Amino acid sequence: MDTLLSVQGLSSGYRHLKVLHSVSLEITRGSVTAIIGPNGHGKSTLLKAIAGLLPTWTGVVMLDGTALPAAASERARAGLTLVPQGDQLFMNMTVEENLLMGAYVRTDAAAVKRTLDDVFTLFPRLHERRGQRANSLSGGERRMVGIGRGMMAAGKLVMIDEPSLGLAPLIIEQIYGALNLLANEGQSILVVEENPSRVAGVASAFHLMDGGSFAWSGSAAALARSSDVLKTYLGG
Amino acid sequence: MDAAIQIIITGLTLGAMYALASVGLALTYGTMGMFNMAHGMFMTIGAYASYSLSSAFGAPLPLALVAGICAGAISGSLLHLLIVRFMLHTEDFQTTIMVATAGVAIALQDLILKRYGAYPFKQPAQIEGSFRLAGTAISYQSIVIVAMAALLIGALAWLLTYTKFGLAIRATAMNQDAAKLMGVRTERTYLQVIVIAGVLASAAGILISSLAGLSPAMGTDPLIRAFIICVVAGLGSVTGAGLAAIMMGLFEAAISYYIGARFGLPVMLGLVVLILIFRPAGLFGRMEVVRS
Amino acid sequence: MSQLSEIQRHLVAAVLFIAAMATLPYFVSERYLLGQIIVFMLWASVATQWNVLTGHAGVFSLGQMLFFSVGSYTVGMAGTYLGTSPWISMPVGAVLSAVAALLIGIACLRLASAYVALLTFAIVFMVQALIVTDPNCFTNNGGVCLPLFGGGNGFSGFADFGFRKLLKGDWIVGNYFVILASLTLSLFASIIVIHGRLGLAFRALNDSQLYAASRGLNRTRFRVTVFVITAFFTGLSGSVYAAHFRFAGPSLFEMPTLVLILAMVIVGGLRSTWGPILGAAAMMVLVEIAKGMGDVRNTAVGVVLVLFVLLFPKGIAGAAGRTLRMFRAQRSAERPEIAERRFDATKTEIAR
Amino acid sequence: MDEKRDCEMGSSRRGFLKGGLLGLGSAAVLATLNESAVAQSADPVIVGAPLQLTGAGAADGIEFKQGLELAAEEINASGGILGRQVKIVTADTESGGDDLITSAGQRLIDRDGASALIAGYNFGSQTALQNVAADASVVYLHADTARAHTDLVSKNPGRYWGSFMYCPSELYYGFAFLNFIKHLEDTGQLKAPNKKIAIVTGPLVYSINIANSIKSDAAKYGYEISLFETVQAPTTDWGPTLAKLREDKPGFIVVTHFFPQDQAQFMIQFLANPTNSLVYLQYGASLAAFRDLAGDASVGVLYATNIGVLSGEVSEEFAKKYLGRYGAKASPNGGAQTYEALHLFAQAAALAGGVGKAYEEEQSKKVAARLKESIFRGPTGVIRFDQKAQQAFSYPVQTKDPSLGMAHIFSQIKRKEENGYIISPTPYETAQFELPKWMQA
Repeated sequence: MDTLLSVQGLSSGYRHLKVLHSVSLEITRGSVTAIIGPNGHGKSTLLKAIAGLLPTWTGVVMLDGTALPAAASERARAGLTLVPQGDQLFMNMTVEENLLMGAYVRTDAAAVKRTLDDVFTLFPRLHERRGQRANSLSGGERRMVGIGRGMMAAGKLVMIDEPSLGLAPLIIEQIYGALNLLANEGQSILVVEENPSRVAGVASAFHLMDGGSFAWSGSAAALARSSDVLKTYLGG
Repeated sequence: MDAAIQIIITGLTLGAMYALASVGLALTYGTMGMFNMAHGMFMTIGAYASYSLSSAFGAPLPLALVAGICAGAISGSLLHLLIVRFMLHTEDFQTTIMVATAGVAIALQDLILKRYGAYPFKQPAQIEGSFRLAGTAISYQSIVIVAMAALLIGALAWLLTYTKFGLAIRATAMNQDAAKLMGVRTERTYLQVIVIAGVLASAAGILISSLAGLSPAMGTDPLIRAFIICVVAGLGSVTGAGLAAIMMGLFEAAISYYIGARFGLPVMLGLVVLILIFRPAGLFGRMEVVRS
Repeated sequence: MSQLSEIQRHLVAAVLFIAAMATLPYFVSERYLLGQIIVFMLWASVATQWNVLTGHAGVFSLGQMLFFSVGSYTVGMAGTYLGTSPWISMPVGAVLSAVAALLIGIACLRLASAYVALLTFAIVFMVQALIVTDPNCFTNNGGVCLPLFGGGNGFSGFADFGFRKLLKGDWIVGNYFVILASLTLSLFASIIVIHGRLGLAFRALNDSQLYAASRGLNRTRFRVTVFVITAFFTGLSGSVYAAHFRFAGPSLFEMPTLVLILAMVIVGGLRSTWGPILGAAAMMVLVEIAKGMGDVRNTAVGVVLVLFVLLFPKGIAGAAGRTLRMFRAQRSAERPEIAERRFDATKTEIAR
Repeated sequence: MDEKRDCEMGSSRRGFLKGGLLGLGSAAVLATLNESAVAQSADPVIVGAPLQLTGAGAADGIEFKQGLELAAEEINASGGILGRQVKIVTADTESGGDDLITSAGQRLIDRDGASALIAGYNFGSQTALQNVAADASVVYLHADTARAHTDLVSKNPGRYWGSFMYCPSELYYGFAFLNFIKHLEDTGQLKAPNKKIAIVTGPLVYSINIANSIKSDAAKYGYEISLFETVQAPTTDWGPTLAKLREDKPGFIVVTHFFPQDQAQFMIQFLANPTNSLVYLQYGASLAAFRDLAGDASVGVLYATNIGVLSGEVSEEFAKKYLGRYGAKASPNGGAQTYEALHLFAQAAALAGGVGKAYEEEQSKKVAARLKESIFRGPTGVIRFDQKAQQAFSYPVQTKDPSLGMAHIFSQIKRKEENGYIISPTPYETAQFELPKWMQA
């Protein structure tokens, strides 16, 4: 097993409020890992802490066996890509500018161009709207830009925060279709979803987060066996 | 007809100076939410640096200009490295930074007064003479002012639109966190922004002093105007600030001629107030960026 | 219960502070020093109101000196044109300031904070430009041309409080107590606003607009209310200023005055009840010390201001509060943290 | 006219005869007085100087400070005031309003122990320091050039006995200017194309009062005001105003907006396409800075001042000394004012038997009485006070005798490297009026 990301004993939070309590997590290269669980229990906080947007109170985050520096920009440069919740696009930039920002740290222009073509192939809609400003896009289109921008970094690990949040079922299908394609190409992905059913078909490893730590972890097969446990947490 | 040409010339000259003075301010506000009260001092420092070099060492004009602009860049980076950097992410940054930069401005203005005195020196960086256009005399200095402003603002616009460097600045302005996630070293971007503001302001200072002469307090009036232009434009809108400055220059010149010179500024300010009341985000601003 | 006692604590402190101030003239007889204490009290009052507005209501106004001037000009103009005693024109001045604030507030307080700052700034600048360039004599008294709003010289020499007649050489002591009274009103009003129901509403609004909206709190209406209240007391200070100096002129609108008072608010500590008073005192002392330094006066003031803001971003009150909290925390670590945690929890919940 | 009556009253023979103290270069007088004096005290005499050392008025404020320093050195060299050395203490009024000016003046008295206040000009209402001086019972000398002083002091002489304005008020600029251009035309030195006067004024009361005084009397001298424009400060681009002037084509252009930088730009831009008009600039053109900034465009400009360094021995010697000490960029016109005021004060105090103390009016009143009687010749002319208004008489508007009033001089710039040449009044003129090169004969 080739470990790509290793998180050990990570605690973090907002100002005086501790949200994460010593979380540990390992991600295998080329796999899709899902973090599931009810809202408000620290899933997004975990991604932000790993990405460096929130300070690490205790613990270590390692990528490819080396500890990451604290600053978010340096972690991004090291190959850690976060597609944040609510897209966080550059609203006054065009779709294409947003995508190019995703490739900000890359220097090989030809390779960037190839990734851009890949994104446009994956989301043809974005190609149509490449010159439009992000603030004029629909919710689904924004999500596509967000994911596309994440792809542009060609990072080692893409972390996607709630890709289905607030979207119509048809769009959700498209988004997950795209994630499947990415996963099939060998992209390592860490995805956060409230509802495990959406990610069940994509991910190979699952962690259930509750109260700022993992209450349950297991493989896709284990998940299928443990529907009772999940029900208590997710009320489903 | 003569009057109309004269108004346009005056309007463009004033507008060009205002634009240079305000674009940097708009950029700093737009990227870091900072009202830089020392922005006027960048102008003063640029003007005095260029004056000192060419009068004391007899440096040729272009060199003196470059020196003035460098002085602006240095002041900008020092302001960031010594002060702004430490305050940037603190609570109430918007108000505390005003006081801190005002403190810088008070001290710098005093130092310049001590070093140079209050005598209004002539700025050597200027070109004398004029030509006639349809009976109206146009000074070469006005042409230089408009050309230099167009050049610098054009360069900035190109930088912001077409380079990776500019893309990073705009990204930081729009969404600091997202910019970091793209690998943008935002702290460095802030430094770059203040340096750019320093460069533009010192260029503005050199041009303004070519008309008004040098004095330690020369930056005060342009600073106030620059603040107001930034409001009309919509805070943080860089192209808006440039356009608004030209419009305000033309407006002021026209009001001065048709209503009376003393009403040029107040009527324009009245318009600003009305514009804001009916278009709260300014002429070119975007609601979602600034609404609290 | 605890809310009430907090108000009471501050009110008691205010009474003690005012009482201490009232005894000063018995120890200080030097006119310059009394004059400087008077200036301190005037600016302390303006800074206190500014802090209520900016620190608590979240309205970043740069137009406070306009309201101050409305008060001053009312006294100046009534005294000059009608021979009115300031005892009559002072309350009028305060009311007119409040009216001006109502008009400006309705027009611009729905805007974002940065815009409010610059808009009020633009209004002040416009008024000043119109006043100083007015060449039309409203009266021409023996060759002294006086424009309607006083032009660049402003108004001077009009009727004062009347203590010069009453107390002769000690007239300044009479003035001292009138100005102390106006500071008292301003201080008490600020305590009542900050720690009373209005303050509660603002805390609710600041913590969560959503929550406040659900409770039917109208943000703009509250902001206008505080804008008007603070303008009233700022205008009162302005009218007292005019009666004390027998002067009302356009220098009041100028940038250095604005920066000085803003510095008082920030140095004292934004959002703290007593911060502006501490800040005003600190700035007065700083400027006074700097005056003794002669040539480097302004450089010193500027540098100290920068250092202060850098080292104590929360002002004197913030630094003192932190020391106090550390002290308390050592004795009983539990309480404040729980409160803080609860506060943060609501905030993050809403943020999601 | 009220003003006229005041002038005549002031110059009444009785008032003139009452005064009799002649100062012929005060150092000599003072030295003589000092010779016979036994030092009254080892403590120096503190003279407080509330000056605008920073802000918009700093350029002049610094000159005022230098003038005081130079005078104090000279006085001390000749034995001080009855054996006591003179020490100047300044306080910055920051080019601000009455609150700052009052506080500066009060500080000098209470903190520094000043026995008198001497200033050039300050902004504000120009009545603040008179009140400080009155409350503290000290003598206060200033050159505000302000009608406000005239009014204040003559209405309440009992309170303001110690306040003296050692120059005439700004209102005389109006009559003097009209008088002067009429004289030019009457004597055939100038043939203006018409009788139109265009006035451009600025945002300070000084500028506005002068503009208004020309406006209100123009008709009496046979002129009409064709344009009256108030500009903002600073005004760097004069396009719209010049467009109006070019349409108006007046015979005379008067700019009372007095900032030298703005005036320099006015001339440069005016000369790009001049009209056939005589150009008169208030105050700013008298400063070296104006000629520096305007260069060749300064040549031909007329200006006036009612307190400026004259020609002749006293004045030239002072100017040489001043420039030698403070550099070629210094302005003797500014420094001369406080310089002579301090000399005047020292002499009056010595004659009165010493300076007074603050809050003890007896001795200061004696000094004031001596001041009131003085006829003092300094670099800017003769200071003789109007007994009622305690302001210096203006020659030739108020008195026809040049030894009894401060000369209201008209100068014309002939070479950009040199101060303007005085062309009026007699006996101070050093050159004849020349038609500016942009005007048609």
